[in-house]
Amino acid sequence: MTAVVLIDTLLLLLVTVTAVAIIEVRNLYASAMLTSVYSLLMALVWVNMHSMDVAFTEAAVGGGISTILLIGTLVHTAREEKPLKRRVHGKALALTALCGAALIYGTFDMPRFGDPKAPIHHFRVPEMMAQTVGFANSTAGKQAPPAGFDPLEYRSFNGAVPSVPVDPADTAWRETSVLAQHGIMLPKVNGHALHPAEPGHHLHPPDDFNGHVPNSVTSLLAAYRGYDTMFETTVIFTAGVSLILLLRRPRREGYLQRSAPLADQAILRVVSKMAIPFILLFGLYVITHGELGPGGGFQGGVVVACAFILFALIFGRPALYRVLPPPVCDLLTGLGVLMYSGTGLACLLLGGNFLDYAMLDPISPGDGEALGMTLVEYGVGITVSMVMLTIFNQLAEERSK
Amino acid sequence: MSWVYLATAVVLLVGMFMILIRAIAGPTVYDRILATNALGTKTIVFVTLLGYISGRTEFIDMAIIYALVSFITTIAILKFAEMGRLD
Amino acid sequence: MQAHEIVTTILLALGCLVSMTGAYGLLRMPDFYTRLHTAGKTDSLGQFLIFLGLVLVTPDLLTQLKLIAVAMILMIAAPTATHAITKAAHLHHLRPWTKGDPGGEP
Amino acid sequence: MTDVLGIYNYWIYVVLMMIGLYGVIAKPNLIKQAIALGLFQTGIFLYYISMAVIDGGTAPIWTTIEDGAQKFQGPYDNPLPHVLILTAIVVSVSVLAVALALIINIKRSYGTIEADEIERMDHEDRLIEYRAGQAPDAADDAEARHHA
Repeated sequence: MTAVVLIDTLLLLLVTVTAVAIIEVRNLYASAMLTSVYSLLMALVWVNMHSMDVAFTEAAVGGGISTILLIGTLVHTAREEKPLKRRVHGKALALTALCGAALIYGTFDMPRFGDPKAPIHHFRVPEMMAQTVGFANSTAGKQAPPAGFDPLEYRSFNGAVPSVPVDPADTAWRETSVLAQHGIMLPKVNGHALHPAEPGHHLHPPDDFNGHVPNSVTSLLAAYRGYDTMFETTVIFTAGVSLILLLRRPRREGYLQRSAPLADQAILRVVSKMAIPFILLFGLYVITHGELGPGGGFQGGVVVACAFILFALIFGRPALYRVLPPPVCDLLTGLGVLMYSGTGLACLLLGGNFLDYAMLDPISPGDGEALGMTLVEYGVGITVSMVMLTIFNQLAEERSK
Repeated sequence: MSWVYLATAVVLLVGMFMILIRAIAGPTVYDRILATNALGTKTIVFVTLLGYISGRTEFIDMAIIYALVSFITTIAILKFAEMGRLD
Repeated sequence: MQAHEIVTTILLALGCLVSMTGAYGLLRMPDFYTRLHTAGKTDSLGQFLIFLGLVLVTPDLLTQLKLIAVAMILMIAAPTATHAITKAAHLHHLRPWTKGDPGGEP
Repeated sequence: MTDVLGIYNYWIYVVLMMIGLYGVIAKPNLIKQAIALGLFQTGIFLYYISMAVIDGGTAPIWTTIEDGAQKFQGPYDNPLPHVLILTAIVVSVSVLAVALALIINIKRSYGTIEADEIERMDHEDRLIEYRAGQAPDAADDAEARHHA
């Protein structure tokens, strides 16, 4: 039993207990609090399974934003559930038990937890893991790996590929490389020093990322699933728009509302004043650092929104409106989506495909890739942060009758 | 060395379980808030330990996020308890 | 095991002990204020000990700085939150448990 | 034992999903239902992320030490499910936000957020309309429901 499995087993027990408590607690306020606990625990589960970006998002979104939103709703509704006549709903219990039994029966056919032979690890993903910036975009053979090309070799790369020469100036290896033998064109090397020990590095030119984006989650998010991510951003944008449509009042009313700031509590005020710039800076770091480490636009955007929400909590919403007026907020929401699609359009105009980032820098495709991904991440970050802030503002504005 | 981290993590998990019971049972709202806050701290330490168990120190970025976010959540929960509103 | 690893082990064990004391106190103490008393203090000390222990075994400076940053954030944020909770409870006239009150005996 | 631990994660995913489903069906409170939907989603997230794990794997982030060599040689966990779930989480909070906005609107117009009370009020409204001889469509509907 490995450490991962041991911790996983214990954590999931905690998670299940929390989930039951969330449903069964009658006080909705307690339920909202337990939701935040649940999200933190769930984030721990993700961390334990090495899914850092998901854990990042879950912690920021589940532990932060969604709890605040739930509480913001409780302000306008009741704190307590209506008492039920029967504590246990028999029919629902029977249905869920039946459904669950069927699903559990299905799990017996699943590959075991952590099984390296599971199909999911062998279809498509190895090629994507071996994906090399610049190279991927300038070859035609990327979609279908040629016969004899062993993606697993790149996946578990041990730094000892025989075809890589010791001398960086010697480029004769490119003629004998695996891909060249299969008729796939190799990109040009621009005189940079080679790093032979990089996985798959003997296949692509050196650049900012040493040939690949270190965080493969971000690279998949922005490149392989680029269209998808763009439309997910649009979904979030749509959520912001619908919140405005559902809840926004005439603007003057929002400005003139009285609020209940906590600013008279000296300790809270001082600590928040210290914390807010740090949170903003950290949010920007997370967005910018997305290609290199865990993080990215979604996570960083939520963190930035958290900073503004803290400001609104302590100093009142009118103060937030003085810092960031709602019209500016609305404009920025759209700007983020525009930035994303604009990057794609720029690639199109430069002669590549839509969202073909390598086109942004024709000399060193890897740098273009870095630029494109950063722009896209910023677009996502701006939209997410502003939409989260809009949602918070609208839920809070609702107070005025 | 890794068994030390693992043992620490398991002990912390037991502690988290105790706090969770308080968070679920807690007779007053404030007990629950307190337990949530304490769980947040334990979670942060736990994330860092997980980073050391698997040898990836990038996990610490996440601990920073947890620290900041759980602080904000606590403030929001408290403000609702105290004022009955969020803005 | 080298000397600094032994120190780390001791610090982690101490941190665990303190954290567990806090958790147990949170579970067993009779009322809110006493629970606050155990949980608030032990949380800060426990996390600080554990982070200190981890700093000693970390080879690279940036990670050490990040660890210290997390510890510092927690050292500031956790007491602030505890203070605010207490203040809110006090303002809402939550009465402390006194000897002889029913239901409080552990 | 290893067999049980091998599919333990999938069992928990089923349990979480079913807890969510139970909440959606059994609890009339709309906020509780929104939270329960969130639980249901988390169950699915757990399913995806569990599939991404490889024994002895590490986070799918390539780390290099200074001389350009790779620090982690072992297999990397599958990043594709992570990517799928990463966006799904953010979308789920958007869904939650829209649901909560709708709940607030419901509270504004009905004065309650309990699904059964809302249904009863709807029913009574339609009966009143039916008796007043207005809105024939709604009346038919109400009558049908009344007899059912």
